[in-house]
Amino acid sequence: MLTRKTSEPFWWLLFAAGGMVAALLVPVHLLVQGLAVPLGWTSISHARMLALAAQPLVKLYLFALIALPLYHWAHRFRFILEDLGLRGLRTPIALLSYGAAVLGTVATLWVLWRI
Amino acid sequence: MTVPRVERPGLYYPKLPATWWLRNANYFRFMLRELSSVFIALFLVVFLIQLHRLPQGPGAYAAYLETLRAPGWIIFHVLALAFALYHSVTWFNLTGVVQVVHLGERQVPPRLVVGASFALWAVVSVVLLWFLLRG
Amino acid sequence: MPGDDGYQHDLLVIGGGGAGLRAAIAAAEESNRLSIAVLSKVYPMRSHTVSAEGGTAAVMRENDSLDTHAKDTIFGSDFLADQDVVEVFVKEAPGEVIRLEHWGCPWSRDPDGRVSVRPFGGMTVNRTLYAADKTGFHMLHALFQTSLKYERITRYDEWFATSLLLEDGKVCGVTALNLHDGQMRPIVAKAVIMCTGGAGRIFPFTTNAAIKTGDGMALAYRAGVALKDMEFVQYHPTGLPGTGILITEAARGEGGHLKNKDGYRYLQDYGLGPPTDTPVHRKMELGPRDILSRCHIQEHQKGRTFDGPDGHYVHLDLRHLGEKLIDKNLPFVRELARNYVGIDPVHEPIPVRPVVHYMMGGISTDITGKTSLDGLYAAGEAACVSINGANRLGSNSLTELLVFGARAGRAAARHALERPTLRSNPLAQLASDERRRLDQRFLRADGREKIADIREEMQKAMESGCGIYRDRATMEGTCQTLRKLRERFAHISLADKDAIFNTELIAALELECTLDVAETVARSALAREESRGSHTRTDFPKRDDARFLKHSLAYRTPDGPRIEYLPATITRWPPEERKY
Amino acid sequence: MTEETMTLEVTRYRPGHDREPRTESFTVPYRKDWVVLDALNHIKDRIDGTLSYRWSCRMGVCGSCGMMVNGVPKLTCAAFLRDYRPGPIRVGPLANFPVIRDLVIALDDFMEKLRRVKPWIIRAVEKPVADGEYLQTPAQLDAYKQFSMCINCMLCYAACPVYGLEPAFVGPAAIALAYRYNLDSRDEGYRLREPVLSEAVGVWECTFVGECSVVCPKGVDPAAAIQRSKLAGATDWLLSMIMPWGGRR
Repeated sequence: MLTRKTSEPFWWLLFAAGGMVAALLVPVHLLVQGLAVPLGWTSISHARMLALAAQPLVKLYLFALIALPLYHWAHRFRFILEDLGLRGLRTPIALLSYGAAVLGTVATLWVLWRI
Repeated sequence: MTVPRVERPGLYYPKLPATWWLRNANYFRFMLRELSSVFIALFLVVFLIQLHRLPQGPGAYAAYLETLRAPGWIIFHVLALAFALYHSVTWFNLTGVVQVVHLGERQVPPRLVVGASFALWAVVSVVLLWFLLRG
Repeated sequence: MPGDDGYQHDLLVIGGGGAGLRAAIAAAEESNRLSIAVLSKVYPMRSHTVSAEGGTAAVMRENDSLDTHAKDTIFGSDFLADQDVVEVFVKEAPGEVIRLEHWGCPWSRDPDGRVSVRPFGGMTVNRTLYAADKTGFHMLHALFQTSLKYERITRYDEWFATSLLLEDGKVCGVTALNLHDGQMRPIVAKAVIMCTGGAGRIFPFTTNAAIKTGDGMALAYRAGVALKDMEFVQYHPTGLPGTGILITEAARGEGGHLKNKDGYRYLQDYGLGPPTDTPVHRKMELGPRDILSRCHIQEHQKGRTFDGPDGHYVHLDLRHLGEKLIDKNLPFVRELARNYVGIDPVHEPIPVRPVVHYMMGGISTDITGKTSLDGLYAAGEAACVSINGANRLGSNSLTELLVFGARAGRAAARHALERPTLRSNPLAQLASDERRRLDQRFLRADGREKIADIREEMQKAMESGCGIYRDRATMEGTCQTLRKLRERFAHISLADKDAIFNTELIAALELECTLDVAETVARSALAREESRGSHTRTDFPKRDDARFLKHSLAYRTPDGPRIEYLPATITRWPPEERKY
Repeated sequence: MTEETMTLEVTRYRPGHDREPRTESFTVPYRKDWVVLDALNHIKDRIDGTLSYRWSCRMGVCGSCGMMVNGVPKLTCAAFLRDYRPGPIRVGPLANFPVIRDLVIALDDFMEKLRRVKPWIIRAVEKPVADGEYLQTPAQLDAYKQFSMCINCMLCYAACPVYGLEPAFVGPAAIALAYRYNLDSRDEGYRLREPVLSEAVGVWECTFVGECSVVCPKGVDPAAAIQRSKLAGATDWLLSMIMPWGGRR
């Protein structure tokens, strides 16, 4: 396992990458998939979605889009809890947060694999 | 990991309460900024489930889309979009401070770096929007 | 921090400003066998060196020479500087500023990477190195941070030295009060260096920080050491009205103009002309400080200054320099003017008036920083090694604290190495005696006098008697007032009886020091019946080399200072009329 | 004629007598050119000589007089009464520090941390003084100048919730000064400072609240120094992982 000294830069790099991906890409996806499609302003057919998602390059894109911001979340969530005074539980909080992100990564890989 | 502080007698050691972030507007905005990551992550989980429904056929996929039409989900997505935008704005403002860009010997002023980040965001968003909506 | 075996060192520096830190580092480099301590009533980076702005003088360029720097300094001093000391000073100056560069001081640079130099008042060439207009701040922090790498330098931060300990006529340490616990302790040392700065706070209107109360001068004076040339008090011509905050001479070095209320560059009426657009060395605004301050008063007497709620003032106009130059070389001037008088010098002229700035006099030392008391050394503004004479040139004081801080550090280190180890046991008794003296004096007394009242009256008396222009009658009045205040001080009452961080007790101790120092200033000034440099008497308007080409020495007696004299050393520059 | 006045609510703490700080109100004359420090001096000289606080240069450069003014860390020599009218003004000791007495805080913790980050020029070989200065272009000077402006006033620590929660955190000013030397073209000490900055309570502890840079009276921007140190540390780590020679630079 990574020691604390070397693991911090590792998680921080993932956090930074995730933050950048989230800042650049997430708003548009949210607008289209979260609001435009459900409210009927536009529609994307199942066939087109499936065709798109089956392409390897798009899969790579989707992987980055979903997995990296999970580390961004994990990092910030960990420090929110610490900043709220849960310093005594630092190690379990870190394990839980980053663990969830790793799980999410595995899940993303599995979902994309099956498409 | 936390090293307990040795307290000297006579001194008064103030304790920072867990509600410190309600003490000033900047702290509160910081907390909102950090909280944005939760909404972004939740949206991505929703998206992941949507992708999971994709190979299960048009029926399952449509059913899932139908769930997202519920007012609760709409409210969630409005909120999430607001947080996502807040994240983007704060992120680009801050990266301008963190990332030192040099042109030759001179440092590019952070304001220019920030401006360039926002321009990049706009271009990427437009391209993405065109790609998603063209069919 | 000190161990259980007490507070024993080879070398003790009192004061953690530029001179004190330079001395401590010099001693640490002189020998790695020495235990060195720096004791200061404030954390070192709070010392007043931090407020110096304009720069530090040293011969750095091909168009300059040691002789010119020496001559400018001696001429500026109105021939009261000791010329052998000045020669050593200018010779060692370049090495010292380079050493500071090696220690990280962020000197402003020329495009080719060399340290930049700017013009300064009374200098014939550009020889003032600078770090924008925060030179003192950067020098102090570079020295302080560099001092941190020497593990053998122990610090006593926020300790106040209350007396020198003597044994068989030799200095063997101090008694000092630790502000944090209120305890008085003896700190034993084979050599003590006083680097406690000046005493501008004997005046009401000064650029000096609150801490500049002449503590080290008073301690040495009480131990029998003479205070030399105390009558010479420098007024800086450009302070902000009201607060007395310094607007650096560099503002004029960069090309700023002094204008009266008619917008006229009045200095041309006082033999400093002709006015030119670009600054000319030693002319107009680049004249020496004593002359410029007198011009201001005369201009006021002609009714050509502005009148404000904080007294008369003139304008320092920087507008023609442009925003770019001001932001590059004078950013602190802009910051101070904006914050404290609400004026942006890019668009408006800054109101300025003369303000007490520097004590040329101080603890009398020889060329190595040694005093007449065995084991006691001094450097910086607290000392008078006699390079400044009757008027210091701007930017020589930062250099002085480097050159003579280092010299005192080395000399004291050698002295400490030669001296046998001292025993601290009998000294503990002395410390408890000192504690008892303070308690009786301040904490148990049921007096009626307030610190602030005595301080204000002292300051008023000093301003009226020992200002820019002086005469016998008012100075005699000042001397009498100071005597009376001394009696009143005996009846002082403190509200604060606590031990921990008792700043009122410190204020009382400081006040006692300022009273001692103020008296030496007034009595030395009264005795000097001539006008020389910063000491200008309306009843003796001419310089009198026949009677007064000599240093005054003020010795303590129960009835006030006794004044003696010591001839000034003249080597290669015979006195001549001082004209710019 | 009645004089205009203002009320100061000052935090008092008397060690050995008070178990925790309390507030005391003082009425002082209002002058438009007075700063909070002038009002405190008025209290000390004329109303209550027992009030304890630090001050010295009263021109914003010695760093002594930092206090909480209405809950915000400020240099009291630069906080004008006129900006807080009609009052009252709350004046307290800097937050997050142990209080020695009244408005005086203990800063030995910072002094120790400052020494630990080695804020001095480190070189493999020192140039003899006789060989003159190290050359440094104005651009090389500009690279670190901003971070050399720190006056150690401690306002950044008082603004930092991370320091409030974790006193072992090296903190804004000390990291900014370490960064200042790392950026100096004359310095070769990066490798020696790196372990302090990358330790458990070094740069990684910072969550970039950013308030340190907001309250800094000298425009140092310690938050930027910390984030850039993280970036440098992470880049180093990455190189050490993927490069056969371990990414030494």
